[in-house]
Amino acid sequence: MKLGFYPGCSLEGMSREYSDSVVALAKRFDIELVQIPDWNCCGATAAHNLNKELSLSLPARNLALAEKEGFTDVVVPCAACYSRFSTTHHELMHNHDLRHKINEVMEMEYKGTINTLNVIQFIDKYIIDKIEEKIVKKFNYKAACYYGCLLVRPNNILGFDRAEDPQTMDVVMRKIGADSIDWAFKTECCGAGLSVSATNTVARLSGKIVDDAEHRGAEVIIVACPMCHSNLDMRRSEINKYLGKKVTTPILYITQALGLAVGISEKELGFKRHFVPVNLPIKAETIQKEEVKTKKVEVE
Amino acid sequence: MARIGVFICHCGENISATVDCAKVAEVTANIPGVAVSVDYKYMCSDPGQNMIKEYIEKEKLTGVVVAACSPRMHEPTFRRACGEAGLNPFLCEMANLREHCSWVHDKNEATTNKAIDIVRTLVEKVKRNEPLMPIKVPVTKTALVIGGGVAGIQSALDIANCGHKVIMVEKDPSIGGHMSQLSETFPTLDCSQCILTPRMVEVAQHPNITLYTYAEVESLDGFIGNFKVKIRKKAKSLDEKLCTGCGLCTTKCPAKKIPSEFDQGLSNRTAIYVPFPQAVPNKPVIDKEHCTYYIKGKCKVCEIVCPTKAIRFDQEDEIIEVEVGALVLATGFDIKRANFFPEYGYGKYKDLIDGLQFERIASASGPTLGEIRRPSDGQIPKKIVFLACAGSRDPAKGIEYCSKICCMYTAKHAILYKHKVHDGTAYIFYMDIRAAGKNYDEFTRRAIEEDGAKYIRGRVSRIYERDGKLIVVGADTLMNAKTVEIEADMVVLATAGVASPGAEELAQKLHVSYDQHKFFAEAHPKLRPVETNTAGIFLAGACQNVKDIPESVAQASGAAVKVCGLFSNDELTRDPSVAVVNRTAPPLFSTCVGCFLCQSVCPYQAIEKEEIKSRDGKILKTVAFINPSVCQGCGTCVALCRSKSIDILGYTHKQVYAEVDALLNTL
Amino acid sequence: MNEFEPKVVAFVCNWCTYAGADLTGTSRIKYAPNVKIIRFPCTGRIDFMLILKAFAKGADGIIISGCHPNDCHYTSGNFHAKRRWMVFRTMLDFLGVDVNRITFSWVSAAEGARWAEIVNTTVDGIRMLGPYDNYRKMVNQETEVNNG
Amino acid sequence: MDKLRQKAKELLSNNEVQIVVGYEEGTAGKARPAFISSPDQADALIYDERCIHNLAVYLTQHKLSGNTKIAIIASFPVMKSIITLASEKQLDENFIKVIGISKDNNIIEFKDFADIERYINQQDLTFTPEELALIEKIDAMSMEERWEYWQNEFSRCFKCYACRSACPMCYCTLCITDFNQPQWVSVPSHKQGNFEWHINRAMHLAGRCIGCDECSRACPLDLPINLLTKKLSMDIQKQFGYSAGQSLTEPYALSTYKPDDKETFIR
Amino acid sequence: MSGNHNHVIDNSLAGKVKEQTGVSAAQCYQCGKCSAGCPVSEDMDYPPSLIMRMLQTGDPADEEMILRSTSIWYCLTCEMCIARCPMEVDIPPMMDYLRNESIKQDKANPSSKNIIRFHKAFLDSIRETGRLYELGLTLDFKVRSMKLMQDMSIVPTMLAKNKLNFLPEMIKNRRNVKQIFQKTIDKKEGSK
Repeated sequence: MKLGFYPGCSLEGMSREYSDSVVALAKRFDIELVQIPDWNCCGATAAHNLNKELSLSLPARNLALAEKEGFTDVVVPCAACYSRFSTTHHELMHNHDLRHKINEVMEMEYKGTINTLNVIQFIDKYIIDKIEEKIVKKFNYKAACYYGCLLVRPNNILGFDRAEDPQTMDVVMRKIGADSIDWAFKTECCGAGLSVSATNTVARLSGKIVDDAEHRGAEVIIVACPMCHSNLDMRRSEINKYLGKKVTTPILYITQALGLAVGISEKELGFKRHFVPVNLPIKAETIQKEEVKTKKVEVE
Repeated sequence: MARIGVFICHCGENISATVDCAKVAEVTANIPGVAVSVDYKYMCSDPGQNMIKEYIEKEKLTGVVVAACSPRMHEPTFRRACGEAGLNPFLCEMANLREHCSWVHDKNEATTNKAIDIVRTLVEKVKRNEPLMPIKVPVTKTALVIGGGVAGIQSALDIANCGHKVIMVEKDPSIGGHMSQLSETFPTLDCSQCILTPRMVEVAQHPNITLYTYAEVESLDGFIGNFKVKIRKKAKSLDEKLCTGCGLCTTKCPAKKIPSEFDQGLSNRTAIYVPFPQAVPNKPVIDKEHCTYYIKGKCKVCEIVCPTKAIRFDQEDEIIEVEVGALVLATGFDIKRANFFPEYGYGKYKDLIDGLQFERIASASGPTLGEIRRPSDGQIPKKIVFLACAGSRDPAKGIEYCSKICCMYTAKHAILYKHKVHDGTAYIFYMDIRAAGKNYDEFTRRAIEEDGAKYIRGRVSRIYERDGKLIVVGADTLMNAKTVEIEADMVVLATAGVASPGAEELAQKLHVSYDQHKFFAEAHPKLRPVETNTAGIFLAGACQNVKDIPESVAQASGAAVKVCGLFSNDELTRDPSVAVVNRTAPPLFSTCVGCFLCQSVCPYQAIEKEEIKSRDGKILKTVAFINPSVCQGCGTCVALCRSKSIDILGYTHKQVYAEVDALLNTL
Repeated sequence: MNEFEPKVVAFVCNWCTYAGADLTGTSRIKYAPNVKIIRFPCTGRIDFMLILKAFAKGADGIIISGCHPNDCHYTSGNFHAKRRWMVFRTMLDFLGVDVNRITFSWVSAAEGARWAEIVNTTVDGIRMLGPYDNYRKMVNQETEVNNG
Repeated sequence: MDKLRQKAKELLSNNEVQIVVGYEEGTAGKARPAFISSPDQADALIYDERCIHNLAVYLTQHKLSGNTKIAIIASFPVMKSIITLASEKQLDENFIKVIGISKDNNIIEFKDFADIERYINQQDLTFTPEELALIEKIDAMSMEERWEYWQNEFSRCFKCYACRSACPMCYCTLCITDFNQPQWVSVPSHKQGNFEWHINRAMHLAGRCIGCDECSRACPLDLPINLLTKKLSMDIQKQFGYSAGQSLTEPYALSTYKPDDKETFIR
Repeated sequence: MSGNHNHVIDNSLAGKVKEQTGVSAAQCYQCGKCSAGCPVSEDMDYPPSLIMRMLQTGDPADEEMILRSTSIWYCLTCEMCIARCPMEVDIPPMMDYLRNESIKQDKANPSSKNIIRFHKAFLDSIRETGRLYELGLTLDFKVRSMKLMQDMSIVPTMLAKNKLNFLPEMIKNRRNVKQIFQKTIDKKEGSK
C-alpha cells in the first residue's frame, strides 16, 4: 500500500532518525510512504508569528501538491507540521474567501480532499491491529508518553484524542508491552520554537517535564514530535543545569519504540543520533496484564 | 343592524402624539354599523369610562370598540365598564393603537391611516361578536406538592395549616432533600438537620398532609382547580403498616457495599436501607438494583430477621389517582459532579471532591462523624483549597450562569474547616465574591478576617497529583496575574448548581415551560415569579433556579399563598373563549363527521365522543364534543377540522375572516 | 408613480408574539407601519385558508408568528402549527406560490426588538419582491368563468 | 373469478351480508361498480385489470343506516382506503366483510381490519417511478413556471366535483365548499375559485390520500390533481415517516407532532 | 436575536483585533486562568490575562505597551490558554495578530529581537531554498544576534551525530515559493 508522506524539514535534518524510524516501521507493515513531490517547509512558528497569509500558503502548497498527486491520507510525523497542516485545512475549508485568496497566492488550487494523519493516527489506522503478531521483543519498560502541545491542541480543530490527559499514545505503548505511567506533564509545553532563541525558558519548561517523568519512575519518555525531542534530548545539558541534577532518561520517538518491538535494529532506528544515550536495561520477557488496563482506558 | 360605538383614547400624549385621533374618529364614524365614534384624552379614567357607559345606553349600542392601549393592559377594565352599562362584556373589543401603532411609528399620515385600519378591523370583528357567559368550574381544594425538600415542606405545611388538604410526593425514600445533607447553614452556622428535622416530622404527622415517599408523578390531566394526577408508588418491598422501623434488617443485610446517595458516595449502605438516621418516614426500602434476592433469586435475610414479618418481595409498583386543584413544584436542583473538568483530572483524584461531599464530611452525621478527613487515606488535610465557580460562569465546560450559592457556602466551608482544623490553611480561588444578602457579606468578611481564609482572586488552570498531594496551579490576578502553585492535601470544587435530572421530563408531563437549562420557567420574571404559564401550577425553591434556603422557603410560602388564594373560592370563572362543535338540524345534527382527528391535537384531552340518539335510544350519529370546562381555547382543533365543524368563541371563523377582509380592503 | 408600499398582514398568537409586539411598543422601538396585526389565541388556531384569503384581498406579504418551541401557552399549539406550515409551505411551493412572501417566526413576549427586526426585514424583503401581481391577476380574472 | 362469484354467492345465501360491492361488465368494454344483493346476480361479478375504481368510496355512504352488512371486493388501494377510513372511525368492522384480491388475483380472506393492516404492511409502498418522474418534472420548474403550469391546468376545471365524489376520503357530509359563512372557497369556477378548491382538497387529503388516483381518473378534464396529494404524501412520508392506509392506530400525521420536527424556514 | 444592526466602528486595538481575528477582548472576565496555565507567563512582562485587560481599557498607552511587550514574542502558541479558557477567548490568533501589528508598526520589543531575528532567519532560509537549512539557520541567527559563542558548543556534536546538513536542501519550484513570499509577507515589510 502507498501513502502520502510529508517528512518536513526537521525530519530531513536534525531529526532524520524520526523519519527513518517511521519509514522503516511502515515498511515492516508493507506500507510505502511516498514523499509529496517538491514539498516545501510548512513555515512553522516563524511564519504565523510574522504573517498569517504566509503561514497558510506554505502548508496549503503542500496540501495542493499532495492532492495533485492523488493522495487522500498524508502522514505528517512532525507534530508542528501536522498542526500547521490541520489548521490550514480547517481555516481554508471554513472560509471561502480566504481559500480563494490563498489559492491565488500559491497559484494552485486546494480542494480540501487531503486527510492529514499524525504519526499516532497513522499507527492507529494502519498498524495497531496487526502489531501483536509482529512483536518479537516486548517493549516492557515504564514509559512516560509525552504528547506536547501541537498534537492535542487546539482540540476543536484537530479533534485528536482529548485535550487533557490524552490516552491514544498510551494505548499504543501498552499494546507493545510497555507500562505507560500516569503522569502530570503529558501536554505541558516543552518550549518548542524558542529552542534556539530563548534557551533558558526551554531548559525550564523541558526540565519540569523530564523531572516529573523521572520522578514517577519512567525509564523512557516517548515523543511524537521532533521539536519536543530536540528540546528534551539535545537540550539535556541545559535541563540538567536547571534541575541541578543529572537526568539520564532517554527520549524515544514512538516509532522507534515500536520499531524496537517488531525487531528493527537500533542502528536502523538511528539511536546513535540521540544526545542522551539510549541504553535501556535488559529485561526478562514478562508479559504484564496490560491488555486489561488497555480496556479500562476510554479515550473520548 | 349593528350599532357599534368607537371610543378613541389619546392616552394623554401617548397616542395623539403620532396619531391624529380626531381624524380617526371622523373617518371611523362613517364605517357602516358605527353609531358613534368619539375621541377622548383618557378613556380609562372614570369620566372616560362613564362616557362609554352613557353612549351604550343613549345610543343602544350593540358593540364597543375601545381604541387605546393593548388589550393585555385594559381589556378587563373596559369590559367591566360595558358590563356595568348592561352590555355583555364580550361585545367589547380593544383596538391596540398605542403599543402597536403610536409608539412604534412616526407622526405621519401612514400612522394615522394604520390606526384607522386597526379600528375598522376591530369594528368588523365586534359586529360578529356573540354575547358570552363566563364559564364556572368547581375547585378541588387539595394541593399536590411535588418534592419533599425544604421548599416542598414549607409549602405543604403552610397550605395544610390554612386547613386545606395536601398530598406530598417525594421520589426518594425520605423527605428532607439537600438541606438534610448539609452540615451547618450560612450565615448563622446553625445545624441544618436540627432546624429541618422537626419540620419533616411535622409533615409526617400533620392531619391534612398525605405523604407518599419513594413515589413519582406519572401523568397530569385536567386544568386549574380540577387536575387529575396519576402517582406511581414505587415498590418498597415492605408492608409499612407492619414495619416498626427497628432497623434490624438493615444491620443484617449482606449487600453492604453500595455507595450511599445521602453521603454522596463517601460511605456505603446496604440494599435494604434507610437513607439516614433522621429519615422520615424512618422505615427501610429495598433497592432492587442491588438486593441479592432480586439479582440472584436467593437471600431473603431481611425477611428472616424481620420481627414483624413486614418484608414483601412480591410487592409491585402501585399507581394511584388523585384529584387536586393546584400543584406546587418543589423538585429542587442538583450539582455537577467533580468529574466533568478535564484539567482537574476528570474526577480521578479521590481527594478532589464537590461541595456537597464536603458538607457530608463536615456533618456530624457524616461518614467521618464531622471530622475533616480526606477520602483517600483519612488524613486530616492541613492545606485545603476551595475552588469557587467550578463550572459556573463557564460556558466552555460548565454553564454560563452564576450558581449564586457557591460564594456563600464556600466561605462557610472555609470557616467550618478552620473551626475543626485549627492549624490548617484554607485557600479559596474566586472570581468575585457574590454575597448580596442579609448578613452575607459580613459572613464572608468573617471568613477572611477572623478565620484567616486565604482568598486568591483567580481561576485554577489545572490540578494534578504528585506524591499524595494535589498540586493546584492558579493565578493571582491581583498580583499581576502571577502563577500560584499550592501543594494541597484536599481540594473542594464548588461545582455549579444545575436542574435536577428529571426536570425536563416532568415539565413535559405537567405542560409547564422550562428554560434552556431545564429550570422551570416562571410566568413573568418580575411580577409573577411563583406562577408557571400553566394556571394552577406554582413554583417553589431551586427547581426554578438555584436558590439558598431562605429564598427557597420564602418562595415556598409565596406559592402556598397562591394556592390558598385559589382555594379561597368554591368556583373559578374562566374565559368563555372555548371551542365548540356546531349543531345543525336533523338528519345532519352536526356537520361533524366524527373522524376524531381533532382528538389527538387537543393538548388538554378536552375532546370527547358524543352519541346522538333517537328517542328509542338508537345511536344516529357519533360526533365530537368539546368539554368547555376542560378546553383552554387554543383553537388548534379548529384549524384542523376539514368540515369547519369546530369554531372557537371569540375567534370565530366569521370574526377572523372579517378582520382579514376589513384590514386588506383598505390597505 | 410613488414608491411601492408593501401590504403585510401579521397573524400572531396572543401570548408570545402579540405580547412581544406590545414590548416593542413599550420600548419605543420603531418599525415599518406597513404591517397590521391580527390576534389569535395560538398559532395552532391559524387556518391556512386565511393566508390565501389575505393574498386574495391584496396582501403582498404575510407574517405568521408565535411562541418559541416549548414556550407555547397551550404547550403544543405551536408544534402542531409548525407541522402544518411545513406541509402547507410544500403545497404552496409546489403550486408556484411565492413562499418567500410568507415569514414564519417565533417571537417571545420578551423579544420586542426581535419583533421589530422581523417586521422590518420582511417589509424590506417584500419591497424587493414588489407587489404580488401573480396572485392579484388570478383573483381579478373573476369574469372569465369557465362553463365547461 | 369463479372463486370470487362462489364466495359472493355463499356470503349472500347464508345471509352473512346483504350486499356485495364489486365490479361488473360496463358499457364500451369498461368495468363498472356492481352492487349484488342476491346470490343469482353474483355471476355478473368480474375481476380483471379493468377493475380499477376504488370501491371504498361506497362504504361511507351507508353510514347513517348502519344495519346493512356489506361485502366488498378489495384491491390493494381499497384495502388501504379501508384502513384509513377505519382509523378515522368511519367504518364499523361488524358490518363490513372484506374480500381481498392479491396482486396475482387470488382471494385473500381477512378475519378483521387488523388482518388487513398486517397484509398491507407486508407489501411495499414506495411510489412508482412514473409518479416520481412527474413530480420531479414539476419540482424542477422555476416558481413562475410552476405557477403558470397549475394556473393553466386549473383554468380548465369547472368544479364538477367529480374528484370529490370519487375519493373515498372525501366523506364529509358538508364540504368546505358548501360553507358560506364565511365563503372559504369562492363559488364560481374562475381561477381563484378553482385554485382555492384544489388547495383545500389537497390540504384536506394531505397525508390521508392513499394514492389510488381515482380523483384524476374521475376528472372529465384529466387534470393531474392526483399529483397534489401525492406530492404531499411523499413530503409527509419524508418529513414525518407517516403514510396513509398503513395503520389503524398510529395518529394522523397532522394531528400529532414531534418536538424535533425539522424545518428550515422558521425564523 | 435583537434587531440592533448599527455597526459601531471601533478604532481601538481591541476593535482591530476583533475585526481581524473575531476575538473579542470584552468577553474576557479576567479570571486569570490563561495566565495560570501559560508555560511562559513568568517570562512575559504582561501575562495573557493582563494583555486582555490592557486591550479592554482601550487606553492608547496600554495598547502601546502591548505592541512593545515581550509577551507577544514569548507566546509559544501552545494553545493551553484557549484549551482552558472558560469563555473560549481564542488568545493565540490574537497574539499572532498583535505580533504582525508590532512588526508593521516597528514596535517589536528590543529584548525580543532574538526571537524575531530567529523567525526572520528561519523564513529567509525558506524563501531562498523552499526548505529549512538548519546549519545555515543557526549560523545566520548567531550572526544576526551576535551570540556567536552561545550554542556553538552543541554544533560540533550535532555535526558529529550528523544532525545538521552541510548543504542546504533545495526544492525544484523555488520560484513558486518565492512568489508566495512576495504576495504575502514581503508585500508588507521586506526583510533585510
